[in-house]
Amino acid sequence: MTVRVQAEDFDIGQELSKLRLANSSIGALVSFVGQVRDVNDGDAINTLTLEHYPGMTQKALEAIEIEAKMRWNIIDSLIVHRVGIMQPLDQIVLVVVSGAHRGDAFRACEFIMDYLKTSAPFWKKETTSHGERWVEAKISDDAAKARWIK
Amino acid sequence: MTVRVQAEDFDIGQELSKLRLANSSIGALVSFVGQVRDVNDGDAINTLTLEHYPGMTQKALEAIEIEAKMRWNIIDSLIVHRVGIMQPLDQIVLVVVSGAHRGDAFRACEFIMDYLKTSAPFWKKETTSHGERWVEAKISDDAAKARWIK
Amino acid sequence: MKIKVLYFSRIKEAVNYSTEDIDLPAGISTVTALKNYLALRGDIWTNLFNGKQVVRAAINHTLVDDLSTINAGDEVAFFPPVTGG
Amino acid sequence: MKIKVLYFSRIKEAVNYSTEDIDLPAGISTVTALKNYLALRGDIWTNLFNGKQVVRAAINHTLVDDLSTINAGDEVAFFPPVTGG
Repeated sequence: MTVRVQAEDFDIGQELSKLRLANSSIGALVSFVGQVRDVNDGDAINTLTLEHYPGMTQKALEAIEIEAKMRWNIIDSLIVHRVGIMQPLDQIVLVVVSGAHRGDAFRACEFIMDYLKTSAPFWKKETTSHGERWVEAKISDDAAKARWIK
Repeated sequence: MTVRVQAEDFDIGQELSKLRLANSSIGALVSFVGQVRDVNDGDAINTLTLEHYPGMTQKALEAIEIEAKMRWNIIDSLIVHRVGIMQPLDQIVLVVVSGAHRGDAFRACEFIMDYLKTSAPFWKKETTSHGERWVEAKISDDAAKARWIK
Repeated sequence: MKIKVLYFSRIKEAVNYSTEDIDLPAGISTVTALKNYLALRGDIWTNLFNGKQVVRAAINHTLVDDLSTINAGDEVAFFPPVTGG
Repeated sequence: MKIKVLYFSRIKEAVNYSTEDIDLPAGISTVTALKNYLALRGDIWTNLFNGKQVVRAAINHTLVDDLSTINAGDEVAFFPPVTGG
């Protein structure tokens, strides 16, 4: 299980290969990539800035990975989350989960994303032609997380 | 929507980038990679041969993509499935789904895999130290597909 | 009526060829009827098509169930449950 | 007791700084009590911490709810609902 928070972009193919080739009992890899969209709430996006809480981020993401590993039969997981200034079509986040079989890998990958969206200390600020604004948290993200609560 | 059935390996990073950069309203990409495991049913696997029904495969996979696109709000999808002889750690299949938001992309990607496993005309034959054997279809795959039946 | 029949995977290996042209007698017009007709060939054919093994069918490249109708010129394929992915 | 308080995102911008050391009076020992204490500063502080806005809290890098206890030396962070991913 690995967590990286970084300003630099990441190479999905390279990250996936590393996980994939690390264990020959892996039969399934599910991955999620989030990217900056060109329009949000009806406005064209110029830049997106990701702020985070450096002391807490790593710990929060690791806790999510541990929870996923306890809930499902998976082999490994990776979270890479970027911070700093980005533009439309830039990659923001990568989550990869490997396992023997696909069901648990799908479940764990979506779980990690739903928790990351609601529990990891990141905040997005957009610049549009109207100026800067902080992105509001979405009710739909809380609902997505609530599905997993036992 | 794209389907490719091929003997050659594929480059996940390249395939994902192509989909990702094609449309700046994409916010989420979910992908699945299946690879050959080193052990199946307790025996070490030397090779895995994928046979298919050439006249039907492309059509069956395209029908699955169309169904996914009708059921969920997704932007694009890609299925690459290899045929021929493979070895442990080789990639067998890639499914990528892009969309504005993650929920529908997760759902559509898993749907495509579940239908591919039960409706696309591929058959696996393994060689182990005991010789050759055809891989049996799994009840769990039928159950996975049944979840989606409306 | 004349049809083309294809076999795949372990069924192809069992019958030892992959395709044949068959001129069906009148009255053989569904997948079940064709399976029963093939089972009459005896031996391995009986084993495969007497209904004790799961044999899936496609007509003209579409998965069908056993009640489906076969028409002249159709390509009918028989194979075990699929195991791709 | 002495604690460290951190602010992030729009809360940091509103109060115009990101961190401060506070020596809490006796009796202020939960997140809610600390929020109420900060709200007494008036103006923007009242706006932020009077309970009308959702302000999340973490103690020592763990998300907590408002009933959680604060101890001497803790790092308490306040921020709006998170929006990463």
